[in-house]
Order: sequence, then C-alpha cells, then structure tokens
Amino acid sequence: MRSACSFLLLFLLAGCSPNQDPEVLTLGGPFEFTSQEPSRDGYLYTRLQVAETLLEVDEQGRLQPGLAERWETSEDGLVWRLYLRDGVRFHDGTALDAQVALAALRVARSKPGVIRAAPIEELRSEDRLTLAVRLSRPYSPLGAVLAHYTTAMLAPASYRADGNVGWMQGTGPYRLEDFDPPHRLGVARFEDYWGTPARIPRVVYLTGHRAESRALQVMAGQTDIIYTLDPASVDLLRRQPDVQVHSNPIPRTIQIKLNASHPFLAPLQARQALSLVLDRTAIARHVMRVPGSEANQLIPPGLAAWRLEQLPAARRDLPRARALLAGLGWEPGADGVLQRDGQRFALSMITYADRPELFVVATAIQAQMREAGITLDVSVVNSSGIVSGHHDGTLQLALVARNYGNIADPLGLLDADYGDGGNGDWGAMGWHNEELPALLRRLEAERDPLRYRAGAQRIAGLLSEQLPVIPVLYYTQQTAVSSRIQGFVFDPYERNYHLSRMSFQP
Amino acid sequence: MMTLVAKRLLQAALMIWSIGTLSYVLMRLLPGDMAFRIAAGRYGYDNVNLAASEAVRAELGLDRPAWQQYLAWLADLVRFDLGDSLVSGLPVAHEVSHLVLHTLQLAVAAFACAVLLALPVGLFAAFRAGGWFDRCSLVASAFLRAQPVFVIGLALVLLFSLHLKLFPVAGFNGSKYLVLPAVSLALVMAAVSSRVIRHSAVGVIRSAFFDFSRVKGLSFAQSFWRHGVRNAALPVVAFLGIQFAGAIEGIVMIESLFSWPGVGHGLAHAVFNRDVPMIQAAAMALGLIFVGLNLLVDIACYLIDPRERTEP
Amino acid sequence: MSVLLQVEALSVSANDVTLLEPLSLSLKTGEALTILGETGAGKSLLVQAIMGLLPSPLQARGRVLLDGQDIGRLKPALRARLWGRQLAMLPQEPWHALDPLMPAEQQVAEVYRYVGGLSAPDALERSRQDLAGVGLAGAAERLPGHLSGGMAQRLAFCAATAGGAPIVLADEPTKGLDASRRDQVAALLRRARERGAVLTVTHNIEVARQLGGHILVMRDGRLVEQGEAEELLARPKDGYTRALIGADPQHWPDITPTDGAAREPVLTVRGLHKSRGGRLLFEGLHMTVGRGEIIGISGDSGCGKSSLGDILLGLLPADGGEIRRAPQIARHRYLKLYQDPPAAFAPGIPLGRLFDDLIGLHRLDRRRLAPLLQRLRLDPGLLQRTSVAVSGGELQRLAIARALLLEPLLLFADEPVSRLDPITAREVIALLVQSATEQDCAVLLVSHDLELLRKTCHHVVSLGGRA
Amino acid sequence: MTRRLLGLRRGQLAGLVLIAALVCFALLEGLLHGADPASQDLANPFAGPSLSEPLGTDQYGRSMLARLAAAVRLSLALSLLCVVTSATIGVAMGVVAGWRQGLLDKCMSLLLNIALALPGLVLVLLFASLAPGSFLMLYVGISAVLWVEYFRVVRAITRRVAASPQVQASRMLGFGALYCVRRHLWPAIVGPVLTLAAFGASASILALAALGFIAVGLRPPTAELGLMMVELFPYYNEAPWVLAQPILAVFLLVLGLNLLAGGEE
Repeated sequence: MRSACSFLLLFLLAGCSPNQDPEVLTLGGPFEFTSQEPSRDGYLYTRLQVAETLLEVDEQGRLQPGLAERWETSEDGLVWRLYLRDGVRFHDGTALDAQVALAALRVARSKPGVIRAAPIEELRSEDRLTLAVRLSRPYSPLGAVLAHYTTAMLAPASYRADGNVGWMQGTGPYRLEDFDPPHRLGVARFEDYWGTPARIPRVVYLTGHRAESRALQVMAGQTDIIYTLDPASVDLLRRQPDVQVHSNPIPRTIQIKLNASHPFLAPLQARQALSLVLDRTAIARHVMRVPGSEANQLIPPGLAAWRLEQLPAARRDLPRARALLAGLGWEPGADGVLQRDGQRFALSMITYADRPELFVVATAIQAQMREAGITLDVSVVNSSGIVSGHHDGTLQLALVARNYGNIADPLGLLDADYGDGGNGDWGAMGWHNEELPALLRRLEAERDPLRYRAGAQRIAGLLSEQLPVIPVLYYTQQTAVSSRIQGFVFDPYERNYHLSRMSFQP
Repeated sequence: MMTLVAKRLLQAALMIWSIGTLSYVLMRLLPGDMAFRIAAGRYGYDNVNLAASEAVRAELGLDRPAWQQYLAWLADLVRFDLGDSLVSGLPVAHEVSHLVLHTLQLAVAAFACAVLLALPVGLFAAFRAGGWFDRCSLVASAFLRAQPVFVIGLALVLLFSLHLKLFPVAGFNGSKYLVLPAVSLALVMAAVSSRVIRHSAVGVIRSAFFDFSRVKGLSFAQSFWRHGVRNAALPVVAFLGIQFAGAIEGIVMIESLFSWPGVGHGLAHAVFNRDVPMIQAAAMALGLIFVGLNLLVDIACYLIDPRERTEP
Repeated sequence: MSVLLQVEALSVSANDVTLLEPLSLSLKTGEALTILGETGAGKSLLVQAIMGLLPSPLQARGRVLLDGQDIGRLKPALRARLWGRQLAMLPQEPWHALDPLMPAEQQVAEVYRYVGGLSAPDALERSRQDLAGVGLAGAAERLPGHLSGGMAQRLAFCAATAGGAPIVLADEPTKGLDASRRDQVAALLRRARERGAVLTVTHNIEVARQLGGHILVMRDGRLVEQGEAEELLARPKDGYTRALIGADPQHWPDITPTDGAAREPVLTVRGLHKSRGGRLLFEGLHMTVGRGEIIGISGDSGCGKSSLGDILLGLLPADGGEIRRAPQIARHRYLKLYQDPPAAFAPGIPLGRLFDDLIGLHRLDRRRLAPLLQRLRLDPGLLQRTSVAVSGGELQRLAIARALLLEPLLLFADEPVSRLDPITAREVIALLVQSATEQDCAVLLVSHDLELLRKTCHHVVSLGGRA
Repeated sequence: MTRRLLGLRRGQLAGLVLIAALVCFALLEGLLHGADPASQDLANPFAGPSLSEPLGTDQYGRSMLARLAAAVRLSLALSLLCVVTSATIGVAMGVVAGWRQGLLDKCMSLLLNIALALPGLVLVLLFASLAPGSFLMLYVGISAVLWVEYFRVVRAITRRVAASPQVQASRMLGFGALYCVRRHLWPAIVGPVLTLAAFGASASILALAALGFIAVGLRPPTAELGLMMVELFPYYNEAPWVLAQPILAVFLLVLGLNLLAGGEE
C-alpha cells in the first residue's frame, strides 16, 4: 500500500508542470483532419494561418486584398486580373510569383472544390506578378472562390509528383511543424512573413471529439481557445472566472431539409404546419441557450442583400398548424398521432454527428412535433448519409446546418442547393421550381449591386413562401477563450482564426 | 511452445475472417448505394455525382454477384488491403497502424500502473487475510467494479483536471496527457486483479506445500519467495488473459472519453460515423492486440510452469 | 538415554469441545513412539499441537517441553525457528506438500541452503546424496507431479529431515501406499530413529509393528491403551485394540466362501492385452470367472487394475483379445464398486430417491430393499440423507446394496475399502463377500493388499508381473 | 457467513434486497407515477425536487423520476433478456458439446475460439453498427458475448461430470442420458450458471451504459442510463444531483447483481 501511495505521488509530481506553456497557444475544436490537402482539409490550414489565399473576405463579406494586393475585372466581366504582392515568401524560401500562383490554382482545379464550378476558360500569367483569369461567362462569385481555402497558395515544393500535398509550404505567419493526424497539429511562427509577424511562437491544435471534454479542457486551463462549444457547456463556462465565452453569429443556419415529393409533405400547407409547430423560441433559449437566434428565413443575418427585412418573426402557432393539417385530412387518432386514411403521420428525421448541437435540437423538435401529433423517428448518420438519402430518395426529413458563408457569396451555395430544378444535395428535395435556378444563373453574371439585390430578394422570397426547406435557428459560434489570451478576434466566415494577432497576457 | 503460437495464429485468422465477413455484411446492409458511399469518402460528399459513383462501381467491380464480391473482399483482407475510410477517404490500414501505437502506449502505461497498484495491495491483503486492510480493499474493489469505466474517468477528470488542475482533461500532446486515462484504466484493472492476487496468494499461503516449506525450516519470506510467488503467479497470469478483455473494453471507453487517438476511440468513432472499412480495421486491430496479449499470457504461463514443458 | 521431547497433559479443544483429552508422553533418544488409531482419534491433532500448527479455532493446553523448555509458550515466530532444526514433520499427503513447480532436488537443497547455511552448490550436492540414499537418484530433477506416491514420500522425508532435526514427527506417512512402498517408508523411519527419535501416527498395524518401540492406542481423542510394541500387539488388553489388530488382514480368519458345485462361467477372457501412454499394462491375460466365484486382482498402483475392470465391463476398449460374457444377460447385471464411495452417488440428492429411481427404472420389487439393507446392517433411516451426510463405510455398503438390488452376475470391486478405516474395511469386505455369494454373484476384488485377497478369494490374479 | 437465508450468504442477500428494491422502484413508478419520460417542458429545466417531481427534472424539463424508472426498467429488461437467451444457448451447447464431444464439440469450440478472440465490447460494437440504435442488435450483440462464458463453464463441468464415476455408475445401472443430465449434471451446473447469470446481467447493464456513453447505443430520447449520463454530464456543475441519479442507478444495479452473484471470483 505504501509503495502504491508513493507511486501515485510520484505520478502526481511528474504531472505538476504548469498546464499552460508561455510559448504555446493551444486550440481545441471538433474538426478531425487527415491530410494536408487544401481540397480536403484546407480550412484548417487557413484558420491556423499556414496557408493564405489570393483574396480575403472581411467581416461583412466584402472582398479584401490577400496575397493579391489588388484586382480588377474587365468591362464585360470575362477577365479578372490579380496583381500579386511583391516580396511574399513561402515557408521553404521560394518567392511567390505569378507562375507559382498559377501552378497552385491549376492543382486546385484538378481536384474537387468550389473552383470547379467557376466557368474558367484560361489561367495565365501576364508578367511576374500579374495573373489573369478568363471566364466563359461573367461569374461574380469568382472573387469569393479565390478567397476559398481550396484555392490557397502553396509553394511548388509542397506537391508530390502525383499532385497531392506532401508537406505544406504556405505563405502564412505560421508554418507547419507537427502533423499528427487526426488529432494534433503544431505550427510555429514563420519569421519571414510578409506582413506583421505573429506574436505567439507556437500554436497547437488538438481535436476533441466530445463536446463536454472540450469545455472541460478550457476550464482546466489545458487549452486556451475552444471553438464550437456545445450549448450545455456555455453557461458553465460563462461562470468561470478565467474564461470568456465569445458568442458570434455566423452565416450558418440550422434547417430542416425535407422531401417535398413525400405524400405527407407535398402540400405547402403541410410544410407550413410543420414550421408553425416548431417552438423556435424555446429551442433558442433553452436548448441552444442563445435567445434571439430563431430563424424566420433561410439566409442568416449578415448577408443583408439576401434578407427579407419585413418578414415577421417565426412563432409557434399550434392551433393554426392543427387547422392546416386538418384541412389536409389529418385527424388525431386514439394515441394522439394524426391519421389519414389509416396512415399515421410518422416520419423519420436524420441528422449527422459532426455537429453535436444538431442532435440536441432534433430531440427538442421530436418532442414538439409529438405535441402536434406527428411522430418523428430521429437517427444520427454519417454526414454523407444526408446526400445519399437525397439521391436514393429515402430521406424524409433531415436536420442540417448549412454554411451560407462558405465562400462569402451565398450564390454558389444556393446554386448547389437549389440549382438542379430547385433541388440540391443539401437543399430542397423533390421540389420543382424553375424560376429559382434561372434567377441564380442571372445573378452570377450580375454586376449591378441594386439589381443583384433585387434578384436576391426575389430568391429569398421564393424560399420563404414555398418552404422547400424549413429554417429553424441561426448559428451562433460559441468560443471559449482563456483570459490569458489578448486580442482574440473571431471571423464569422471561419476562414482565419487570426492567431497572429493574439498574444499572451503578460 | 510452437503449438501455443500456432493455436493463437489460427484463432487470429478465424477472428479476422469473422470480422471481415461481418463487415462485408455490414457494408451491404448500410442504407444507400455502396458505390456512392465509397465515392463520397474519396471525393468528399460535396463532389459526388452519378458519374463518380459509376466510376467507383466499375473500378471496384461492385456490379458483380455478391459471392464474387465477398471472395474479392476476403482476398483483399488476406493482402491486408482493408480499403479506404468512408470518412477521410484514406487507406484505413495506414490510419489504424497509427492508432495502434497510441493504444499500445496507453495499454502499457495502464498495465504498469495496475501492476504497481494491484500487486502491493493484493499481497498485503493476502498476508493479513481477513484483516482491516483486506476488508477495505475488498470494499474498494467492489465499489470500483460497480462503476462503468467512464464514470471513474470522469471522476478523475473532475478531481485532477478541474479542481487540482494537475493534468489535462483530454487530448494527446505529451506524456502528461497519458496520466489520467492510464490511471482510470489501471484502477479498474487493479480493482479486479488485486483480489485475484490476494486469493491466489492466500491459496498458496494456506497450501500444504507452503506449510511444509515452513516446517522444513524456511522462514515465511523464504517460503513465499521460493514457493509462493511462482505458484501464486500462475493463476494470476492466467487471469490476465481474461483481464485483457476487460482492459480492451475499458480502452474503448477511456480513449473515447479522453479523446485519446487510439484504436478504441477510432472504432467507436467509426461506428458512430458508419465508416465500415474503419470499423473492420479497428476491430481487427483490437482483436489482434487481444490475441497477441493472450499469446504473451500463454508464453508466460509456459515459462512459469515447468510442468507444461516436460509433459509430452 | 536423554528425554528429547516431553508432553505433559496436552489437550486440544475447539470452542470448549474437547477433541483431544489430556495426554502425556515422552520421547527419548533412539526411541520410536507410535500412535495407533482410526480416523477421528485425534492423532493428527497431537502432532499439530506439538509442532504449533493447529488451525485457528483449535487451542492446545498443557505443556510441550523440548530440552526442558516449554515451547507451547513461545511466540509463533520463535516456535517456527524450531521447525526443521529441532522438530521435523513428515506430511500426510506428500504430493500436496511438495511444491508442484520445483524439481525434487531443489526442494531438499533449499533446506541445506537456508536452514543449514550451505552454499548453493554444496546444498545441491548434499541434496543429491540424500536422494541417492533413498533410491531417488534418477528422479532428482523430476517435478513432484512425475513421482509416484512412494517416491514423493521419500522425497518429502529427505526434505523434512535435511534441516537436521533430531525429532521426526510422521503423520500417517503410509497413507495410500501399497505394501512394498509402505515398508520402504517404515524403513526410513527406523533410520531416523537411529539419529534421534521418531513419533509416528498411523492406523496401520503393520507399520507399528515394523517401527517397534512404544505404542499408544487412541480412540475418539482418548488414550485407550499403551505399551511396548511386541507386548501390546501380541496381547492387547483393550477390546478396541483387539478389534484394531484383528482388522489387519493378516489376522483375519479365512472368509472365502466354500466351494460349491461346478460353476457356469459368467465371463471368459482370452489373450487380453492393453497398453496406455506407450506402456504395456498387461498382455496374454486369460481368466474365467464362474458364477459366485470370488477372484482377487492384485498389483501395485498404476499396474492397470482399474483399466482391466473398465475393459471387462465394456467401458474401455481393449487393444486385443477376447471377452465373452454369459449369453443373453442384460448389460446392467455386470456392475462395479468404486474406490471412493461418495464419487459413485449423485451428490445433494437423498439416497432414498436414488434407490427409488433405480427400482422404478427396472420395475424391481420394492420389498427386496429392506431385507437387503438389513443384511448389510444398514439403518433404513440413512436413505433420508444425502451421500455426503453418510459415512464412508455406510456409503460403500449402500453401494453394495444398490448393486445387489439388480441381482448382478459380476461385481467388479475396485479397491472398495482402501479409503476406509481398518475395522470398517474388514466389516465391509466380509459383508460384500457374504452377500454376493448368497446371490450367486461373482466378485472381482481388486486390492493392493495381497493378504486381504488371500483371506477372501478363491484365487488371485496378479498384474504387473509380481505375485 | 454461517447464517443463511434461502441458501444465500449475507452479501448475496444484500444484493437480492438491492435488486428487489430497484425492481420495485422501476415497476411502481410505472404504475403510480407514469409520466412520459420523453415529454419535455423546456421552460422548466433542472427543477428541484418537488411533490410532483420527487427527483426533479433534466435539461429539457423532463421528469427525472419517469426517466430514471424507465431507464432502470430498460436496463433490467435488457439484462434479463440477454441473460436468459445467452444462458439457454450457452448451457444447451455446453451440455451437448461436453457430453457428446467428438466433431460437434470441435465445431462448437471453433465458434468459441472466434468469440474469444474478440473482447466482448468490440463484438457488441460490431453488432451495434449493423443497425445503430436498435434494441434488437444490442440484445443480439450482448447475448453473443455472454453465451461464451456459459458454454465454457458448462462444457467443462459436463466433461468432468460425464467422465465421473457417479455417471458411469448410473449408466451401468441402466439409466439413460436424460436421467444423468437431470440427476448428475443439472445439480452440478445450476449453481455456477446462476452465478454467471448475475454477473452476466451486471455485464450487460454496464455494456448498455457504455454504448450509450460512446453514443452508439440506443438513441435519445430513450431514457437509458449511459445516455442520460452523457447528456447530463455537461451540467455537472449546474445540476450535480441530476447527473448523480443515473450514475447511482447503474452503481446500485451492478453492485446488487455482483453481490447477488456472491463471492469474488
């Protein structure tokens, strides 16, 4: 027993080093990474500021200079010219010039990614620092595409012979130091950074799968910043003296994707009824713990051109929902479940594991639907299950989170979600609308802000009237930051953690 | 000796075959089209369309009859080609080999910890069988055994990470991160093995040959060292084989709780994500670790017990 | 002659129940003292009390003087210092008393090393000499599991006496050994007597006779009678002593049933042979068993007596030869009696129910049971109990009754009394032979005790080449 | 240790009382209280204990009494089902394999070898992944793990008993195999099988909770002890008493069954 005690003591002392290294910033988040491929895990490398893109996006979603210090578009909108910053060096010492940038873009085009959707005809270098992109038709989201992580600039030495990334050589203020997939990534300050160098010498990113463990990590002082907190932990962390919780709205919406060709869901009234059943206020307040995040339309605030400002707030109205359903022939049965011609109003709702809060919300929706006489069978699938359910037609309802700020301009995303006759993998399903795809096509070529806005409003109106997808809540990114961090900034587009601007409290 | 190895090898082969078959069934049972799922894993689900899935179908021969596919699946298994993850699209064999190292690290640390805990506790309880220490250790053992492993882990996290701030909560970034998961596992293992050690030692101390050794004139310490240890070790080592099953179950829980990048965590995560090739590879890796540990136990028993060697 | 060990009014009790009544004895140099008695006589308690090895609820009173010092009052640790050095004890069951994982020579050498203080090579050398001295030179490196009972007892003797203690206490040292091995152990004890003194506990008259010296006869924790060996064995005064001596097969009257008419054969064996584990057990065995005949089968342990029985009863295939039974006789009329009576009954079930099962199965006449029990001197009340609640002698008689109910033609009795006390054993054998003969049932009686067979059988078959 | 009731030792008796109390709690709640364990009241999270809600409410304002009782019922039902199934299969196969030996025994031992090559939870996980969230698969998976022990133990006992003099004696006296099973084998295996059953029940309760904890077991809103622990853990600071309830329930269930199994081995 005595030896056991002394052993334990030894163990304790061994671990008694301070949890927080003054040289290292530790980040935690749920994202698992498996490669250094920009097309797959690029978001992580732009967030950690290893890789940078030609253009950047500010908090309002406006394009900003990145590795290209300026850019211009020809009159007809078919040629984009980008003027690269001089003196930018990659982590391996190579200089960034038009040839290198071209090579990186060509690799990006050869892989899956947003750039493939752009109607690019030709990429060429006009001189050492000038890059020209010629399009087959005007495509306004190109700027956003060039700000997307999949088009990040990497040095030629990054690529192996097969075009895959061996070891990433970016241009950012941090260079990749340790790569330990899928759980740990270490970066160190790049001293030859073209801009303001980073203050904190090293940053470590750790994947944490359990939301509750992530919250505990920051409480224990083990981790400095935790991204994507689960709602339950938010209140707990708010009460901690040495932790600050930052709540930032992000252009992401929790929405119910539904199969509009399903006999129960085909009539508009049925979809309206489902929307009326939802008690978004209660979910926002008690489940997500962010009052005011109720969604009355799909496109989240922050994307002003796409918002219907006059739309009233979404409220629960059970009697109206019942009346609408009764109008469709649904009557409550003995067990309280609605019935019509011997069929019970029972549907399955799938959601996926990547975002912990989805399941929590799904549970609440399940209980609320039950009150209206609709039974939902909720299950969690792999996120590809949503897409495959969409394609094989088995999907009935799916609770998904959609990021409208993926490439700063929601146009590309809307095209993916509604472009196919009104449908898309993550958007509408079994809904038929030709007006919306046509509008999207038109907007891609639209360069006049006013007309762009008018089109955007029309699209938002269509989605809100037809309800091919039911909006539930807007996302608020909850981030816990240890009080020793100064200069924390949050990018609502989650492109960049701005680590280089942060420092430790002296 | 060779028969021991051969027996375990056969067992490993059977295990791999059964997991492979189960995974094959699993793959076919999953909702949706197999080609589609594999394409989603390879190219990311944003980039899947009919053409991509048809390409996969042709490449992997998914349009062949089921039995041909099954045979091909088994043939791949024999070549240790376990397929690509449906989530990351990377070869799972590579990913799992990475995870195995972490699991072994955790397992070795936990095992060492458990031995250091269980051995003194078990022996001391045995030397004073029926005494207060014996009874206390019985109660402690019963208490620990009535908990799921993760509750013990959570309790340790609350105490050592949140209140004392001695150890990190979760993750993997240095030896410090090993302490809490290893100790949680070790506590559970020691809860059982300390009692096994105690019983085994008491059995030896009360045995006729131990008495006779004393009567021959040897002291208690001499008798225990010369006759007690080896005889008491046999059932304890044999029990380790059973204990390892529990330990690996514990590893799945503990790795998951502490986000430890090991196979157990990989397995739980893969089950959660419906990533069949990963499930298959992780389950096989755990099975192989388990069979390997059992082989070590067999060899240890063989070395401890001279009777096994002289028997024809 | 100096007094080595003096025991004064030593008694043993458990929770106020006296198990061993006050007893005094003294052991002088060169003397042998033998305590004779059956199971439960408290003989082993006496030895344990002298050593200080009584299990916890038992308590000893009285004085044990060693060189004039009362060792009963010593602290356990100090008393343990005497073990091996002053007092040596031979274990009852040597197989259990030897470390199963340690080669024979090591188990002796360690005593020379740790008690005698010799260096490891010297200790091993001495140990090998000792083992050679008892005829175990070839077995020095074997594990106890590979030794026979007699070898194990000789090894245990070497180990126990290697510490050089003058006083040797031997607790039933010949239990389970056949005659030749029993005599070897007795010889060893006589040798120990020359170096100091020997106190032996046994139920075997022959051992007591061979050791000579002083004999104490005990029964139920009481001293019944004592005296010098020759005198006491020749002219016992107490009735119990007489019974005990009379129970030795040497003193049995010949109880072989008188020969009747020519017997029809129930079993004919021609050229039977069998080997096991690469060793030939027997070959060219010829035997004819007639109705009501009592045939003895003798041989040392491991010679294949039990295998022969199983072959004859059809439980084990023979390697070759011919076995012919009486024609058209039901399978269940060739039966077997077991060495260990409790092993032959389903435990935990009242014996009466087992008998009912049997009577029901063969539609027997229930009225035959009571006279049969009476014939075997069994109380019908025993049938209410389960097999574990009945004594060994009673259970073996019940086994005989169970067999005889089926009116068997042949009963193979495999060492039926070797686990029983002598007086009981004699009674059981006599009843077996008589009642079987009354039913005209042949008996194949297996025993390692040739004397017993001579007194009971028409003729004796020896296995293993020795007569 | 000497005093016995119903043939049980003191520790076993304590276990029996504990399990009986939990069964009563679970059943009586269903009869007397009977609230829907899934019905939410989002405005009333973590209400303290009151007359109508003696155990308070959880983060969704669901009745903890109803949830806890439902979870205990679920755990007990699953463990009972698993134990009965696995014991029936394991004992039957063990008896057959031990009695007949030969080829049949070899085949069954092969099966045993495969089952033994995988730690139980991994096997359960594999089954759980066949049909996630399905009670049936958990049941099949856990039973598939548990039968092994019965088979091993029963087979060993059967081999021993079948080769024993007592069975030889009965066979020679003319009794059939059925009689030998009834009189000799059954009394020998019933004790160990009951002990295994109690351990098996506690193992299945732990497995169920473990699967809930790593989110591959039953799906919410099912009230299941492991799942409740995971869901409530983030609120450990806010409502420790609520978190303590499922932990305590598992603890008592497993402790009770372990005690009932008796002995330490």
